[in-house]
Amino acid sequence: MQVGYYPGCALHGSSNDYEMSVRACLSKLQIDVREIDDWICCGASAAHSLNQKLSVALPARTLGLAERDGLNDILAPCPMCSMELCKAGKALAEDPELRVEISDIVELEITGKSRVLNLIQVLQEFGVEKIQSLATRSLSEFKPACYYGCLLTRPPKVLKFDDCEQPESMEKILGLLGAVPVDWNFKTECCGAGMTLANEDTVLDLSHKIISDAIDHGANCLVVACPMCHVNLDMKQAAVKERFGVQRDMVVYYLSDLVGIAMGIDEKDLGVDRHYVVKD
Amino acid sequence: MLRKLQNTCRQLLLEGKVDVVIGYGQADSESPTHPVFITDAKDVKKLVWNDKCLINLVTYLKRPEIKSLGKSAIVAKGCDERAIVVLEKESQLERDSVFVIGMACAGVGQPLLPKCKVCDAHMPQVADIIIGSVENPSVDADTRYAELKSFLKKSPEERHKHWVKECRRCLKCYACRQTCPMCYCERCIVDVNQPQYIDSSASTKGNFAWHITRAFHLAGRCVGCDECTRVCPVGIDLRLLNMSIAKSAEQNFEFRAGVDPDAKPIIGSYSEQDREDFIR
Amino acid sequence: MSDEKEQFEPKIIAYVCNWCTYLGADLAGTNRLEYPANVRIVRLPCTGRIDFNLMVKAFEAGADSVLVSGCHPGDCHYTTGNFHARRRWILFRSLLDTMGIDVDRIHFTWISAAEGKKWQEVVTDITESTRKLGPYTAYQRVCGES
Amino acid sequence: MAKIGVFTCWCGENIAQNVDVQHVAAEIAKLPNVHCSIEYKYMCSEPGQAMIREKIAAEKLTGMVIASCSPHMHLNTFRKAAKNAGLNPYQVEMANIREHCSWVHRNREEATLKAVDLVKMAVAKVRKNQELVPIDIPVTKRVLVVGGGVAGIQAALDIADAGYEVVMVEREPSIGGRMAGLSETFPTLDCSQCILTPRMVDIGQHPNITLHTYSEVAKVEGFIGNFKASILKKARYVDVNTCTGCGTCWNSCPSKKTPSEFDFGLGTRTAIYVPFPQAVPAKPVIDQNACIKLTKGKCGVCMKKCQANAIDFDDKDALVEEEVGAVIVATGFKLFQIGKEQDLEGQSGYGEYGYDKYPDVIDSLQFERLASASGPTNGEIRRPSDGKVPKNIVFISCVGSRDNAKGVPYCSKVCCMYTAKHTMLYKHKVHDGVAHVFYMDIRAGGKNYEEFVRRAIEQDGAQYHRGRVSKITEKHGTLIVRGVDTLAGLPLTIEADMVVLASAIKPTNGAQELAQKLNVGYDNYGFLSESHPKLRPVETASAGVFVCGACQGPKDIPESVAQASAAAAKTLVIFSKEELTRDPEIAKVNEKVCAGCFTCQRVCAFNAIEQVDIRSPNGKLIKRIARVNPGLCMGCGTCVAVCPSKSVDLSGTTEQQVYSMVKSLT
Repeated sequence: MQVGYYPGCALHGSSNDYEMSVRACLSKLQIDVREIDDWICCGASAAHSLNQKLSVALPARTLGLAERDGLNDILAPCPMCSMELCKAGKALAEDPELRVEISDIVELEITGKSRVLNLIQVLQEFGVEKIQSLATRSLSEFKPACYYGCLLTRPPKVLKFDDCEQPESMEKILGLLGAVPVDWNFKTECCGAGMTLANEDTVLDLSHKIISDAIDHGANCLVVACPMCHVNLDMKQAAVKERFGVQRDMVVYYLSDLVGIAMGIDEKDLGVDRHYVVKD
Repeated sequence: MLRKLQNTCRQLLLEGKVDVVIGYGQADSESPTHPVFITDAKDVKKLVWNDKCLINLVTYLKRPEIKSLGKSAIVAKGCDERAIVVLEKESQLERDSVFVIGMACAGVGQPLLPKCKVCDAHMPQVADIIIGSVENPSVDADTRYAELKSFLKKSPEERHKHWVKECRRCLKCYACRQTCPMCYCERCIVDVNQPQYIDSSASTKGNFAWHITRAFHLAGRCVGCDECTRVCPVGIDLRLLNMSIAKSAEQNFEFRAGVDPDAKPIIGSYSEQDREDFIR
Repeated sequence: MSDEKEQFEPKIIAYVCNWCTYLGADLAGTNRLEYPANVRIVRLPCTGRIDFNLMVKAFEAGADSVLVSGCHPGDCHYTTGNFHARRRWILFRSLLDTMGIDVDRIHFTWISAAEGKKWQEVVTDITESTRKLGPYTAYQRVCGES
Repeated sequence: MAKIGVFTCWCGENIAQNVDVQHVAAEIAKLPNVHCSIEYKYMCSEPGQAMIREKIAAEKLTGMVIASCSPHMHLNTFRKAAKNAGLNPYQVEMANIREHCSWVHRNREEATLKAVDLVKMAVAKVRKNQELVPIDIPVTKRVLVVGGGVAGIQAALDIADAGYEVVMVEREPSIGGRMAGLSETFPTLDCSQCILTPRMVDIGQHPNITLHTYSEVAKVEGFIGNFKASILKKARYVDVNTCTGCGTCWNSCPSKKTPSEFDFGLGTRTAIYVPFPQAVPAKPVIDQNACIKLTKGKCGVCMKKCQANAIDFDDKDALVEEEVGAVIVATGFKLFQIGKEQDLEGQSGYGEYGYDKYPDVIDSLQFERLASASGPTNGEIRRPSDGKVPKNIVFISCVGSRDNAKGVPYCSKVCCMYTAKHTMLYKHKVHDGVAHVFYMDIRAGGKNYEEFVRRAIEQDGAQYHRGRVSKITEKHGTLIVRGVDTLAGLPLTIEADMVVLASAIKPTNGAQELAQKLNVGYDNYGFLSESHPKLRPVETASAGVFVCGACQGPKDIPESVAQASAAAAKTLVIFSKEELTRDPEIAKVNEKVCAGCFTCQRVCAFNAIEQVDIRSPNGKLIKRIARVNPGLCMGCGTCVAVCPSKSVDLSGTTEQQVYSMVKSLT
């Protein structure tokens, strides 16, 4: 299986541990990961508030590059990126005039047909059973609270991925690998990502709610598939602890971490040791 | 192909699967083909298959004298076959009372008939057996109606003049009607005189009305076999009229007569979304 | 020629449905809405009843314009008659266009029982536009020949 | 040789002012077949009509034209006049020289010219008129009522009391419908069963009513006055006639685990059961999926215990035929599925409310059962998870309703009222409890409705919050309801013990299929369509079929009952005559020339066209042709327009007539 790979800014910066994890995991699965040559920013939180065309053009160019290189499936491990790419793809596929105009702007022929996938979808595509067959150890000691955050399933009309309020795809994968995911409430609540710098109080409050609900429901770790979520839940956990006292440390894994661990990849190679909160 | 055709027909007749085979016969390789109606297995040698097989034999299926012969097998090209679909839709024949011998056909006539140049039915679709095999080209609508398009380049006045001229030449022989597989009315409207819909005296007026009527009565039914034009003794190109409605049907209702056996006939169905930009 | 045009009074034949447009025309009367006297109404139950042959016949009868009018979509007294009619008109117009018959002389409208005003406007407009077009000599010539 | 009389009216000055009526009369007199042409001040006046009658008799007229006002005004007047004088009323035509001429043209010359044309056209037409006689259709004075809820019950009793036979079909083992499951009803708080069950008993005992419960309509053929319905009676395994309803069987049935449909899964029932104590008929059915005997072959306790030998394990589904003259559809409603699964394209559920996830999040009908004295908790409000009495309860209205995102744009109409009722019932039972309501608007239009809601708020202290709930989560067995109070402009979180969702109202399962069988239309949401929203509210596109109750749109009990009585009245109109008289101005097929393409059948909006086989004496099929059913044809003539050979024609507006009119303008 071959996928085009769109790291986006996060995975090449603050969250390069995520990239390590994803790459290690996918190479173990012998998925041929082709980073899209000359990719640019997806526009994420900024573009759409500045200029509607720009917010389509930026991701559209990346889509165009992928099509140019004959990459039908694109993996964007950052939900923000995958959402932006999907949104652009949908817009282009539905509006021929826009397609022409944008293609002209970015100087690339874009049909908007290439599929954009998040990490979970790629694993599903590859086949959980196959992953299972490659697994060397059971994840039975892990009681993860799978945290999807705000963008992995939303907006549902654009992403058409899982149930946007009660998603279960991560639980399914980890369950099959022997983990014991807990049923909890905050799967799709906001962690405050957008405000990480602007308004830390909110972030800490929200993150605290998420972490403590996970603990309340018997989780011994959190699993995410979003760099932003990871920053807020992992990096800020100390601050949360300081502000609200209470809870015990919760290791925050990327989905690829646990899948990798199940397949016997060394935690170092997955970059788990580079998290702020580590298993003691 | 010919041998396979003859053997198939022999089989059908011997096994009593059919009572008559409607096919092409030919006096000698130079002369044009003519329809043959074979009821005795011994005569299957009379059948021919070559690029002189122009006639749309389907027109004989609607004839009572043929029906009275019993279950029939018919030799049909991909284009002819469409007429069977329409006749069935209009309950003019029971599909299982006819054994359709579909002939793979890359085009007939020397030079190639105009319809063959834009034909996308080289391979039969609904036939009970298909003899031979050729590529089925895909033809876009623009190509399909190219001739009409160029005719419509003329001004309305010129077009009107053109048809007046043609109608002056029309002999009212009604060969166009007789040969049309879709014209099966027991009493044609042109033969009604209470009221007189169409002036049947030798007047341009009557001819004009006749050709409007003939064409429109084929709305959503004409499969474009062009037999009307081929048999016209004075060579009036009636295809333009048939085409103009066919084109409109395809443009406005994504409908092509006889192509999709499951499609609703356009006369007799409607959509609330049908265009009405021309209605005040 | 020009001043002959000025005197020219177009003949307009209107096929209208009994439940909407005919009543709309009635309303125009009740409200005394004046309009040119060139139109001759043929009352039919429903636009669904109006066949293309009738339009051809109207021209043979010397009409310079034909008006076909019925209930707005969804208001058909017989629920779907006008939908079926609309579909036939779409196809018929393309045929007429190919035959070079002046489609500006065939008018389709939806006029409800409440739209007396619209009836007045439509008839006035059609009369005037036809006056400009002049008599439909092209077709009348066809009819003249034998 | 036609003898036509033409009568031109002055309408006082109305016509005469702008039209030279004498000139018109004189011009028309010149036309062939015109036997007499007369103008007069007021044709519609009694002297005017008298003159017309005299002329018809004296001149032996075979047809006449009245040149006056719109036929919509006076055609019937003059047809009557003709009839009284012995002339077939369909030999009368009118030329509208008032509304279409004198009133809209000021130029007298032009107007007169036009008037002459209009009368010429009418004369041309009447020449071709034929004598028509109204068509009589026999009527079976018997009605089929589909659905045994409060609407069906009302309609059935009204008609039965009027002395006509009623056949009632109910899908469930007992009649009663949704109302039988309700606790108290707004705005009076009288007990639902107390008012309904007597009516149910009346149905069961009425001499004019045949009741088919546990049955469905399989097929309906025919047309107004002459329907034939085949009804599928599902195997009940209990002989209703011998069964005494003593109850020994269901009290001794060992299979007790089946969730009760009547209690929406809040209680259980046995395999042989009556859905609820007051059921009509009070005879049980055996659930073949739950019965141990029918599934595993052993047991049969009920059979052994039954004194009346009413149990029959070999019972089979059976079809019964019923002939009726009219059909009333009263199939009622179901609730919008709050969970993820939807049966309608474009609708989606509420994952955020955790309806499938948390047992204490229930829908409004389930709450009705909890509040009902005969319910699974005997009327005590206890939450499903642990039977605890909820001290904090949240009601959410508009769950589905008015939510385009979920694909239900319409208002379900009754939720505001029953939610207010729910808060009251709750407070009356749990005095120290608090009832919260999240709402979008309070829609309490109706007699004593607004007052009722005020009472819930002011006297019973229901806490109303104007806003939506974004999510329901759970913590240590408590439901965390997070929403917003838009009036306070603040987010609002309530820790609740139980949540009740006022789910949108949808037509019941199978309503569309039934509609198709009856050729009745329905909207995008499956609600059956009335033929006119204002003037024909219970009639449908298919003559003789009527709708009432929630199958036509969300409705409360009073409305459903009122509509049911309306449907009954409409049915009684049909039954009031020995024969139905239908207008003869309908389509007719010339079977000699019909080629049987059946385009006419495809365009007919009234299913009035049938396929008929013409056979030779020895039964050989000669041809299949179209035939018009005079009971169904409404005379639109669309079939005529699409018939290529003009083998079908429309009496009263024949091709002959129309073409003569056009020709007269040449």
